Amino acid sequence: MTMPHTPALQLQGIVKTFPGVRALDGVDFDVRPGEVHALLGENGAGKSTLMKVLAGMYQPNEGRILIGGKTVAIRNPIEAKAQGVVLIHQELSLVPEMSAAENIYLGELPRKSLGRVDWKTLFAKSNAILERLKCRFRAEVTVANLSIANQQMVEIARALTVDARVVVFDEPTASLTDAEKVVLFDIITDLKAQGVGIVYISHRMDEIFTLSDRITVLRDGQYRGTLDTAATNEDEVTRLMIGRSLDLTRHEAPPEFGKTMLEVRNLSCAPLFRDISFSVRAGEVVGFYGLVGAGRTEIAETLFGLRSPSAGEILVDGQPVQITNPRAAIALGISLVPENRKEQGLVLHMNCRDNMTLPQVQDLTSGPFISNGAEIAIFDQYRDRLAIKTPSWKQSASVLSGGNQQKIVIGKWLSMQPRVLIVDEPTRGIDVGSKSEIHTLLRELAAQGYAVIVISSEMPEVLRVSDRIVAMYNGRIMREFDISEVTEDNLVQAISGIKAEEVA
Amino acid sequence: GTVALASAGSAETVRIGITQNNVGIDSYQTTYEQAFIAAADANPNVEVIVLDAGGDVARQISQMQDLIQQQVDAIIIWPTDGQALVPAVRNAFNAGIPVVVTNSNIAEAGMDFIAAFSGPNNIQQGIYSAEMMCDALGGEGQIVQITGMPGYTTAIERQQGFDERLAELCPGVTQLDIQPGDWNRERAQRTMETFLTRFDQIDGVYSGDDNMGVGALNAAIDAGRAEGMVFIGATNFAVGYDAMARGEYWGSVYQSPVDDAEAALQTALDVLAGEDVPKLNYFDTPKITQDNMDEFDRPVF
Amino acid sequence: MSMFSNNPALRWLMHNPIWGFVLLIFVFFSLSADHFFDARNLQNIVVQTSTIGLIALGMTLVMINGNIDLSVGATLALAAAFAVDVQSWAAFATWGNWQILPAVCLALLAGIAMGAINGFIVWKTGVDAFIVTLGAMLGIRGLVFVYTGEQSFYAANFAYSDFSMMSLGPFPVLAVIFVLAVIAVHWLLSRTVHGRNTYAVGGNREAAVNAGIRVGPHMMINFMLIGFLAALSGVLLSTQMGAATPNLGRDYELWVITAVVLGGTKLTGGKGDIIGTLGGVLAIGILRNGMNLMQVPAFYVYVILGSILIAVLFLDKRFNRTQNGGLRL
Amino acid sequence: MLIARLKAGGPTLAKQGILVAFILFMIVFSFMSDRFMTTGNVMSVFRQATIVGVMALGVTIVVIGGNLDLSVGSMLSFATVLVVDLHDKIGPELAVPVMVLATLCLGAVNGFLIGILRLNSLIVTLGMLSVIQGLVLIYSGGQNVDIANQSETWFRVFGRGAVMGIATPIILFVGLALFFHILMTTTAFGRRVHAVGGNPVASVFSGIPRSRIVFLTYLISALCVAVAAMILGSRVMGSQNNVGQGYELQVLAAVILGGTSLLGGSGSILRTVLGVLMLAFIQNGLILMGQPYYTQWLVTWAVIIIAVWLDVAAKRGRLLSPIA
Ligand SMILES: Nc1ncnc2c1ncn2[C@@H]1O[C@H](COP(=O)(O)OP(=O)(O)OP(=O)(O)O)[C@@H](O)[C@H]1O
Ligand SMILES: Nc1ncnc2c1ncn2[C@@H]1O[C@H](COP(=O)(O)OP(=O)(O)OP(=O)(O)O)[C@@H](O)[C@H]1O
Ligand SMILES: [Mg+2]
Ligand SMILES: [Mg+2]
Repeated sequence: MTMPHTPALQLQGIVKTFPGVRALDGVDFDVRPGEVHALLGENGAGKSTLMKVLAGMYQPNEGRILIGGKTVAIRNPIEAKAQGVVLIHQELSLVPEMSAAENIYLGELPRKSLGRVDWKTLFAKSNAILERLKCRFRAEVTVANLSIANQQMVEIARALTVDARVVVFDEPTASLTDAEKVVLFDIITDLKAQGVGIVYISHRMDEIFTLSDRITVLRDGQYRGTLDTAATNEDEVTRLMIGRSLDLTRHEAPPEFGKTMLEVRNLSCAPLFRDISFSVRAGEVVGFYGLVGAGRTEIAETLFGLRSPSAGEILVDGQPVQITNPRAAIALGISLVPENRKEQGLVLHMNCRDNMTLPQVQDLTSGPFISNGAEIAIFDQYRDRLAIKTPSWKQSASVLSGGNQQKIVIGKWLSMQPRVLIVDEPTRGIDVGSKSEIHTLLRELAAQGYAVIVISSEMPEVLRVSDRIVAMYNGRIMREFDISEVTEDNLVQAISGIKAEEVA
Repeated sequence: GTVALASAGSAETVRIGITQNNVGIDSYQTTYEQAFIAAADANPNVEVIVLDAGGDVARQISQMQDLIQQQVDAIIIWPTDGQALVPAVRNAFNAGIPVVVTNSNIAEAGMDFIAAFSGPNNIQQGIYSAEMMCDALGGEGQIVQITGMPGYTTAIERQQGFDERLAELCPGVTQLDIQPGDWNRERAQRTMETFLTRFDQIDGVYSGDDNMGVGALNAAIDAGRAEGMVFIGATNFAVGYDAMARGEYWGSVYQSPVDDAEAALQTALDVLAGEDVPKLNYFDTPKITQDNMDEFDRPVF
Repeated sequence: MSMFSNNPALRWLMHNPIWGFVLLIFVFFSLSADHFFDARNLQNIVVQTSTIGLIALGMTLVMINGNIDLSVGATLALAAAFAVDVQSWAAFATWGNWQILPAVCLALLAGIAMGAINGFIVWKTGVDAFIVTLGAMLGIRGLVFVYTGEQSFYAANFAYSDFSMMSLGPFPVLAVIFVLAVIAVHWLLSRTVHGRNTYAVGGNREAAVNAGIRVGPHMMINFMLIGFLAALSGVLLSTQMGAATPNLGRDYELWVITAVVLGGTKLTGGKGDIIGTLGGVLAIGILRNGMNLMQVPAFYVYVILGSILIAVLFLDKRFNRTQNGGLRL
Repeated sequence: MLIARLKAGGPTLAKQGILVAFILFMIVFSFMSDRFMTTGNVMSVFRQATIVGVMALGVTIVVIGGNLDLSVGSMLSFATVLVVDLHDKIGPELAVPVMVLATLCLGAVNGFLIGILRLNSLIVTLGMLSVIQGLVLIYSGGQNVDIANQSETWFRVFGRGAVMGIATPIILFVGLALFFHILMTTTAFGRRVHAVGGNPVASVFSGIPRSRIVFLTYLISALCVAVAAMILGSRVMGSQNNVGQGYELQVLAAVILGGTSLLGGSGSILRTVLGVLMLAFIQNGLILMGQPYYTQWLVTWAVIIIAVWLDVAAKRGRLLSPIA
């Protein structure tokens, strides 16, 4: 590779260890002015850690950082910003009770005399940035009142507060709608044109291939190489990342399904969703597709007894049922793998086994005591079946990588032997390897006679796993597709609010 | 301060406010309050406002302010702290309201601002206890002392009277240690248990009141060492009286909350009536021992 | 609900239910207690409130910060002891009334120092502030007893206790100091960078760290502020007493926390304001004063205060029920 | 060097830090006072520790469940006054069950407000502290209560009896500690309490009846208070209205010393027992050395902070906190 520019920033031989983990093991990385450099790797490969070293949040054990050819020490985030290095965090890093403007300038509020905040300047500057981002809210609003997507935009707005040399986006699109993604990509292009170097981290190959100029791959904290995007393809990158290729074909629909396991008639929960009717049969995977905020999660929560519907009925096995709490749902054979694994799925500092057996621990007893053997048997079974990577059941769930955490949650619900399995965003933030494993798993489960509902915001995902797709927009079902009739175009139209009849 | 008030005291109703130390913390204070209200009810010319500071100085100061604000005819105060209430009493004085201090006295600096003090003489009680101790031990021995809640006037004065008198009267008696029992029987019991482990020979125990004294007695009985040990208390409680009757408890100081309350009210009324009241009205708190206990009624608390 | 949300005043009350409650009891006591609605009595209420109120100002800062300080009662006692005792030091014997000045300065410094110790320990050890200050609550009280030798101190100089009786025009000087402190802390919290960072640190500590706010020193400053305010409260209380007692301020931390929480400050940090806290301390002050005037028997006062605390918490939850996004958790 | 040690021995120290501190502490104290390590003293301190200890067991469970209980002190006053007062009125056979039931009712009120209405536990139990104190005073009219016939009642067995030379309070305490230890470590209930304290939302998503679990932790806490009241009432054979005042803080200090996290989800009954004993031995040891009682507060300050610090440091693998 020839080097047309001197890099804006270089990392050389970076080593970072945590107690018991060598998160980065001699990583080299550089960003040139005016390029988008994608950083790829499995969950836990060390991408975020590398960027935190860059942003001054971690001090590397070895290695050095060069900016504009000179070695610099970056001791804290403020110093990094002063050097023109800005990091947009993977997890939202906002203060909910404060205004958008204060969040954008957090840590660097403009001052007047006596340590007073210069509100005028603050709001003027913040509003200017938000306009540039085409946001439709003002900088005065409290962040807690913004949607997740808009909160993400506030996070991104931070990058524009300084004359940046390098901006790092760590999985910025995980909770953005497509429209907002377009704005974000415009901003990135804009920054690029101004000669800013961009580091872009994502697990979505399509984004990487549309946006990036070069791709660097990490694996287990080690540097695996840098590729020119134009000169490579998904398969090569995937092999570098996980050491094998992925089978990305759509599944063959099985010839027939069993009886209807779950039926929902005119279910409403104002103002979240209205008039929802659908059914799921044994052996079938029904995909729910829509934009973030379409109300899919709320339907799942209602089916699981976490919300009270305002109208409509739910039938399990043909019998109308009242589901007033998760226990009732579990008793009816419904399981829910929730959207947010850290907050809703796991007790983080509990060990893997205990997390997995949590919903049924009161049934795994011998006498008054929990039967250790029965618990370990369940854990072993699902660890093997789902290929969960953990040294032992005693490992605390908090130290597992995202993908493995997700598998623990799935294992937890599979071990309940449900008849209806609902999975909400099963692969959010999960690397391509694990993602494909989870997809295969969902298909296998259907083949074994489970009725499966998959909620997802990723079109490739619904297209790959579903037998039928329910398209939702703004709390309503717009249209139901059989997998054989669906195309990307009519699906996109359906979820954007265009009436089914018009499409048909 | 009394000059302006001579006229207030005739036949029409007088309003008297009282702020007490900490009602409910022990039976003495509760009985006092009941006796006070009963005495006031018995007198058709008296209307009382009864307040309790809950042991908190700041709250008592607020209550003094509230009483001054209501322009009562006289204030009776049971100070939570002898020093800290001086300015509050001075305020009342400046507002022309006579103040009667009850039960435990205010500090020297406040004496000019009060109309009278009515109550037991806590220092004298300490002295009595020291004399009984000396007597019981025959002038020789090793004793321990369990005091009341640290920092409270009554506790401090009793300890002071006891320590000074004992040193002077009985140099042959040594005090091994002094620890607080917080006016609490269980805590006194615990303190005594530690004393018993620590000292092989304990001849006598002086406790700041009988409630704690009985706690100490319990500890000694449980340790099998009560035999021959002299227990002296103060403020004779019913439990102390009974223990005395059983011969387990040597002596105490008899102090009736009913007398205390009635004396306070009467002093206030006398002041309001313009009578010439002496500054210090101690009511009698005699020694009570196994020998003379028949002369006293069993305390009601 | 919609009926309420149209009127801005009512909507404000919905978000600050404590002020509605203050209004309610104010009207109630005005109607039913003879001497309640009276300029002198209202002054008394403010003066009486100032003791807990000053500490509550500091507690609001510390709690918005996501911490808590249980040692304030002991700090108050320590400062009061210094303020009264130092006056009588031989070194200042010839200073006349000026001997009060070094005494008060030393007392305030002692408060700041106690706050600094708490803050430093929280910062460097990473032990939860609840635990650190629970320890300090015992330890500082121990210091008070070591220093005072279990005795009360009194100020020989009446000028000291006269200070508490002074008035600026119609306003008692203690009330004026309290009101000034309220304004100052409100200004600090809502207008200054330090104040805004206080919300940031409590609202999302990780975000504050990521943004480069020096969280440790920042928290230490707030602990020093509460130490200062607790000491100021102790000094003012000792001027009212002309004395200091080692047991001063027992259980104050509980009342202060109660007032601050009643005022709407979140125990987990990130949310709260001085207006609410002022409502909280006034609620407690008015209740105590009103119940004194109405002669509610002491035993019932405990029950009433405790029940009201729980009831206000319940109402607050009813009115501001936005958590969980409507999920039945 | 200490840091390196901590890193190397991290996991072990994290588990046993309190035990190590406790043993060191006992060794130091036995050098300072020759009375300290005598059987008589150790047994006497152990017995004194049982009241705080039994209550600390219940509070540990409440804290593991993610809440606090500051009302145990008042509740102890309530239960003790009730059982002692009823002893002479309806006899100990009835007084004990009536007291236990009444105390459980108070626990149920806590549990209802916190578990079911989801009000903040710190403030609710603070309010209950005041309410219950008032109830005690109203009930007793502010008078002390005493048992008239102290030497004959079988009620004395709880506080003053002994079985095979071991005092009954100690047997009760150790028995309850073992029972609750087993309950918390080996049963489904214990697992669920840990889960609810560790992540209440995830627990609900796992079908755990969160409200009921929290409710039960407060019932357990009240039950422990009732047992403590039997020991206290029987030991003293009487009661003052404020007898439990301040116990809530001693109990909390013991629980914290035992390394139970106030955030909920983790903690251990057996380590709480160590915390309880440590506090009791500090109190006792200093008095044996002839120190004034308030030095005990200073020492407790230092011990709490150092013990919890080492505990936290061992868990995170470095001595100083990462806070900038
Ligand atoms: N603060 C920490 N303490 C201990 N281990 C850590 C810490 N932060 C990260 N790790 C470990 O370092 C490794 C790299 O984590 P990192 O967050 O950098 O992964 P990532 O590549 O960003 O993954 P993802 O795609 O899931 O975001 C993981 O094994 C993780 O468990
Ligand atoms: N109208 C809205 N205004 C603000 N925030 C909203 C709105 N609708 C939804 N949100 C927020 O967006 C997030 C996702 O919404 P929701 O769970 O309802 O949608 P969904 O269809 O399940 O989408 P997904 O599962 O893809 O997140 C939630 O955190 C919700 O609070
Ligand atoms: Mg990452
Ligand atoms: Mg969703």
